[in-house]
Amino acid sequence: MDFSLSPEQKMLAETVKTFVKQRSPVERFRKLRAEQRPWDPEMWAHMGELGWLSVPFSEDAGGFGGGMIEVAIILEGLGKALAPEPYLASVVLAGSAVAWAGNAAQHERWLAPMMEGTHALALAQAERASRYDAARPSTTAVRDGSGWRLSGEKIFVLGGAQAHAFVVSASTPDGLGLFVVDPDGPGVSRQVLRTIDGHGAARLRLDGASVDDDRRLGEPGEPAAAVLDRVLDRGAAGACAEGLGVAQAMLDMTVQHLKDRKQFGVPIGSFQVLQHRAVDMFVEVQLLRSMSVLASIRADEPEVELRQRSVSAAKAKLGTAGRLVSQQAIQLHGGIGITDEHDIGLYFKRMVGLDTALGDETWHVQRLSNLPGFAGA
Amino acid sequence: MDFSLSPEQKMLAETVKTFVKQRSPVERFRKLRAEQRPWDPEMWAHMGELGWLSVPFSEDAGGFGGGMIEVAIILEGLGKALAPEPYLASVVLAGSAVAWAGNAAQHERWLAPMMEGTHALALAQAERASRYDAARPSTTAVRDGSGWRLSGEKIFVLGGAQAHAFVVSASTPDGLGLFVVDPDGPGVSRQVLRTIDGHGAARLRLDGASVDDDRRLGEPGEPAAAVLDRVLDRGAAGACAEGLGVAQAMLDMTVQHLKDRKQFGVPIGSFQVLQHRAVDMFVEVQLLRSMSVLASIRADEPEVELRQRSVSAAKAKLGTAGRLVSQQAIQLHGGIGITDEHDIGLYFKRMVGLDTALGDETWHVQRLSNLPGFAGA
Amino acid sequence: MDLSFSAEDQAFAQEVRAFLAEALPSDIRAKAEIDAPFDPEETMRWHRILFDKGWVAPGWPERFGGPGLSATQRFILTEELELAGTPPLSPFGLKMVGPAIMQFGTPEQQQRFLPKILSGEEVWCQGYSEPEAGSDLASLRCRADDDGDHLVINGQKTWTTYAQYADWIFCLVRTNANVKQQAGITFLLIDMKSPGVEARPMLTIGEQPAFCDTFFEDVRVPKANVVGPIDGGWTVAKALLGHERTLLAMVGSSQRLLRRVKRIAAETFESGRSLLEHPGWRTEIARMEIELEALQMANYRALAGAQLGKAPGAESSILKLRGTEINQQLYELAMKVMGLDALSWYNEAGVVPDMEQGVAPQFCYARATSIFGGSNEIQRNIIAKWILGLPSGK
Amino acid sequence: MDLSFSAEDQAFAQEVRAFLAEALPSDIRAKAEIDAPFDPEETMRWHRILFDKGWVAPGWPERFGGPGLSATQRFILTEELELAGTPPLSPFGLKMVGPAIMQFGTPEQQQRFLPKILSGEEVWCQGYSEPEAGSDLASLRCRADDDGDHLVINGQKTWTTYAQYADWIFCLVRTNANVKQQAGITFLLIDMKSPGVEARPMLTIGEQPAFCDTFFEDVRVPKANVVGPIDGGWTVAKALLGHERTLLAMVGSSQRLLRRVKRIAAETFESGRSLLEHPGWRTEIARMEIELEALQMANYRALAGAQLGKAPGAESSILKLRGTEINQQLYELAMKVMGLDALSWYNEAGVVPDMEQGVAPQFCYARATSIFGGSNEIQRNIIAKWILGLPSGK
Repeated sequence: MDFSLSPEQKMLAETVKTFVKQRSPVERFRKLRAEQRPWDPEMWAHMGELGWLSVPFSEDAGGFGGGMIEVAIILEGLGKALAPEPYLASVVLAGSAVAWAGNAAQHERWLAPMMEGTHALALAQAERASRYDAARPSTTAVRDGSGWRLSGEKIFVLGGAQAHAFVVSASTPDGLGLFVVDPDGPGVSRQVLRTIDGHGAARLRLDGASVDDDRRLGEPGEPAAAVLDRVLDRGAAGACAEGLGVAQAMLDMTVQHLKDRKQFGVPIGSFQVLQHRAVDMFVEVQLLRSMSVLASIRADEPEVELRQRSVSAAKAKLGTAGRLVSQQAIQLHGGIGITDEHDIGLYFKRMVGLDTALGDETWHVQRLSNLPGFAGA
Repeated sequence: MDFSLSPEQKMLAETVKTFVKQRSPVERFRKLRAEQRPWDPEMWAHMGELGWLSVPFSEDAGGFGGGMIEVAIILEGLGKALAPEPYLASVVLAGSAVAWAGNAAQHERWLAPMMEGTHALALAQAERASRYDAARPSTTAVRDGSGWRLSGEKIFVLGGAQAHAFVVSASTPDGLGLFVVDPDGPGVSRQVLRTIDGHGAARLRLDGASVDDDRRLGEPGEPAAAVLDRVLDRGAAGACAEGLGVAQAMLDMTVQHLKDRKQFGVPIGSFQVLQHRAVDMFVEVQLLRSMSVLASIRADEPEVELRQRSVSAAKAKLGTAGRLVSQQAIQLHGGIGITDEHDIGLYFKRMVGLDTALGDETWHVQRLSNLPGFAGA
Repeated sequence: MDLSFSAEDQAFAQEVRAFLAEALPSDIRAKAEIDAPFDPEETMRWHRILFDKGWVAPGWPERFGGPGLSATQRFILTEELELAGTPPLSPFGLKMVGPAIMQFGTPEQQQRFLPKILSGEEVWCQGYSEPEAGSDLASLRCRADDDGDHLVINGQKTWTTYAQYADWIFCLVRTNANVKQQAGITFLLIDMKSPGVEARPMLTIGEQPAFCDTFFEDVRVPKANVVGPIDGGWTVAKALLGHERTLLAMVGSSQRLLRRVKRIAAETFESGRSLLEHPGWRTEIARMEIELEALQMANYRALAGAQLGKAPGAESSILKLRGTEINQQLYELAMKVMGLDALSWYNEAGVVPDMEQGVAPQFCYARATSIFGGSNEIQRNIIAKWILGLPSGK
Repeated sequence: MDLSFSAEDQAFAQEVRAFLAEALPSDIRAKAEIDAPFDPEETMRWHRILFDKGWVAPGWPERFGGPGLSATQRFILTEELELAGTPPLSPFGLKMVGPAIMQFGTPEQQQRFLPKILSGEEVWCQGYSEPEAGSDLASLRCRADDDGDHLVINGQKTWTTYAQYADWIFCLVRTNANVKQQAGITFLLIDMKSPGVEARPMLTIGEQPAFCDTFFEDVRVPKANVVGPIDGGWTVAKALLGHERTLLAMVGSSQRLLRRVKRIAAETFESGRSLLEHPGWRTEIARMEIELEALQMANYRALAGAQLGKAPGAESSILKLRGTEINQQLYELAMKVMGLDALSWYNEAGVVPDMEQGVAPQFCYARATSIFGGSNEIQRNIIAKWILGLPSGK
């Protein structure tokens, strides 16, 4: 049992820290948000140069063969600074889907430009009627000559505002299929969304959109449903890591505020009630950190039930810890905490986004409680 | 809208207060508990003399025609002092069942000696398989000549240790029936239970116990099920009132302890964290008081859904408020709080008993949420 | 004890509902039905309608233009307005400076200011908090220098809600720096059009422009605008705090919010079943309903006490505390029920169900309720000291 | 990062399990399976079996008779023993006074006391708290007067767990009343058979005779029994506190309790369906399982740090806090699941399912875990000050 980082991982953590400090402080996000820009493509390209966008993909697919530990290091750093580039959406979710379900030609076509940082991808799986359950999309793909016609609506595509291509889940006659859809193609309409946390997202409507056969990832009959399930677990683990960064930043800002802010002639951090509140935040951040580690280690675990159990436990913990930490962060900041001009509110709202996306606390608790081993354990 | 007590009610409250202080301080309960005696029959007789045991019964049935407001005044006072006489069990539960379902002869036979304080009754409805749901007992009553044979097991009969007669619910060919059973009769066995709160209870086993027809309350075909439902709502409302007394006493003792106990050279009540904890207890007691009033007013409400909604809301609140108040009472008392010799632990355990009996928080929340008006409201 | 209203009071409730059915403008009603936020024009339009009816200030004595309602009728009126979702009127004139002027003002001040508060001709805001004086209000520094007939004001106020729309501001200012903090404070009425006053709107975390930083630079204010004695403002301010407790319970607003949660749950599906039909969600909603019912009963008890002329007692001190907590929890539940739709933010119609567009920003701004109006920590300090009698100190 | 154990460590875990399968006496195993409380005879019998195996003091250095296990192996051993539900050994000798004597004692003290702690020949208890000195331990008053070669003890200790079965007690006593509180305290070993010592057992709210009031009247103790310098006992006591944090996380014990909750839920029926099949109960249990999993991960992280020789860090400070909270919540859940059966109290067999007889008393006594060993309020004070660096004061 070992929780220490390898020398390479330590170096990566150092690079991320420096990068965020020098190139992507919170002010950068604030400025983009004011301009209603979901990201900075140059920053994305820069992340590509640093190799970050290739981290979790196998060397066969042109990646670095890293794992979720490395991804978590990057996401925690991005979370701390609210960097809005769609690392979670494009690399972890859509990228993993292409990497795992796609063939070599598909890797070359969609994964390669993403890893270089010239393109971004997004995974379109959420639908209104199915809530967080991605297994049975009501979006359909029907055969049309040598290709497919896709119809349906995806309500909230993470990173969908800036994506150059969408990986879309749809029900086909041979089970769940994953298709790469061009947002500018015929029958496809993208509506960019404004979001609570200012991160990019979109709705995607498919009105009999025509899709060539080589845009279907993998071969018919392959279990794309299992791939999607794995992809979403990677995504949930990634959300935990990014959420950990967000929570840690809120804790640090709040403790600093308690030391700096004076009322009644003393720092407010000398009031016992506020001290204990800060301790409760600290406890939850520690537990969330432990669970984020667990999720990273288990996200690529081959034994499915063990993977699902660990990831759902961690994502559920993100919900409870995130809620306590972000609510108390606002409360302990007092009046300035509810102004748009103070950063703490931006973190509060980002936590809402991460808690909700990819299955909220309730959904993951239910998933865990329905695993076969739950009653037997 | 008026929450003030009538002059008669104020006088009753005053009498109860004086009685409890002079005749039934907590030490009396402690002594009975040490002797493993569930009650003091003389005290019961004295309550009969004071007329308390006749309060909620109609004048036709020989009672005073009072209502649940008066009952709540008495129960709150008994709760404050942990008086173990089975007022809730014998008067509110079993007494109401006999009063409402029984005929004049049955009133004379069982209600009259109970009101005089020479006898106590108990309602045997809880069974292991049905948890808190009393509607479909697995105890059966089958015809046997002009009488009945009862078979089944009641797992936790409140006040069953000291009862002279049991009102037993059983499924009959014509619906739910209520029978008055002699605990010493053939085929009947009573096992006195020790309980967490030291109040009297028993299991009752019926092995084809023979019961004459005049021991069936009311006439076949009458809706005894509806009577039982009303009786149990009265009981739940009564538990709220007694629980309010318990909670109020714990709050008062705890606030006093915070003022008296010194550590680090100051009263511990000067520590802000403990102050706020006491405030949280205070808030919950205030809310419980409000809900106990609601339950008393609505317990005899003819509109069934309104009655059930109010009583269930109040009983559920007893669960949440009781838990917070009693746990914090122990915590704020510190080490002495977990000794058997300090009274606070007796209150803690009584609250567990009242919270669990007659449907716990979960059960009442579910009942409320399943009322037809819930989704429509 | 009795939970019902008298026949007379029931008739009054009927009258209020009939009035609402008729007098509430249809555009405002449409917004009320979907819980959309109201803009100041709509709020003031509704203010004038209530003024015309005589109901704009239910709590005011008749000699100052109040309607002469009983405590129960005032309660009924407030509850019916809240349940109908009518625009909440600005409390700064009607509930705060108005009563202060009645209690502490000169006859001239009463004549000058009260009628225009009632009619809505003059809109007020509040200048209490400063960047360095929040929970510790008495440490305020906004300075008022004596200059003969005038005071000259320099300093800054913050969280001045809707100052950008206000005609007047009532302020606590420091007139004496050489005495103990509370003793050197004066309660002052300032015309927002005075030279040197500037209100800079700020956004909340819900991105509503709900309050301002307000700056004063050599602002000259006639001494005739001082309410109570110079250096005696703390007494005036403290008296005001007592007026608001039941206001802050937000029972009616939370009841509408609970209905809204149920409506959203009925329209949100999972595995082919609405969330409102799902036992897990039902019990979660039911638990909130029970807490809200308990709050409402506590509110009733406070009202019944007021009816009998009692000073607000123990039961009313908890109203702000629990009222704000429950309101926040209900918004949280609304967000959970909405799921991914909750992440949508001021999007054009059709992105999420139209009626629920406002949930996310309102959820965010609801975090303010436990901070403003005396933070919930301050409320607990007050209860610990004044009701439980615990020793102050550590 | 890696969550798995090395092959060597896995083999060790296998060895522990094999030992347990063979060496745990069947009567103790039967009690362990139903989570019945153990009596002192059973605990000491198991102590001696572990002593014979060499595993009774996994943390002791080899030169004092410890087994020379790695940090991971110590952890595995502890976890396996907890999971098997073996009797928890008294910590007062093995985890508290033993390490204190190793660190601060003279070679003579080490030779005199340590072997008999290991073998179980001498049983210890702890005399720290007094009726007036609980959270404020330094204010203790039990007096030790100098009388040449001896100290003469007068005073009272309380919460002396299992003092009625102990041969020795280690005490903090006041040797100097004229200096600052912490400076006048001495750490002293007292033979319980000394004239003038009396231990009076008290019952807990679970009605277990778990601790005593212990009285000292003119008890003569040789100065050779002072550990560390006279007046230097506070340093010894503080060093002891560090030893226990992971102990207090109670992970293994809570895991068994969770299994027990599930077992009860599987055997408890409502409307013909076991509670464990009921989605509402499943999610409630699952939420506890997730919190426990998070605690266990935090515990692993603390262990992994210890393996690398790091001082206990931030992750370990939370263990006592969350460990006790979770344990209490699990007992609460067990009670809820049991329903009316939970109200039964030390009844003869058959009244409630035999295996669950102990739940109610244990639920009651579990309230002690957040009070003893440094109350959770004190733990939060410590984290606020020493980890978050918040200013002390108000």
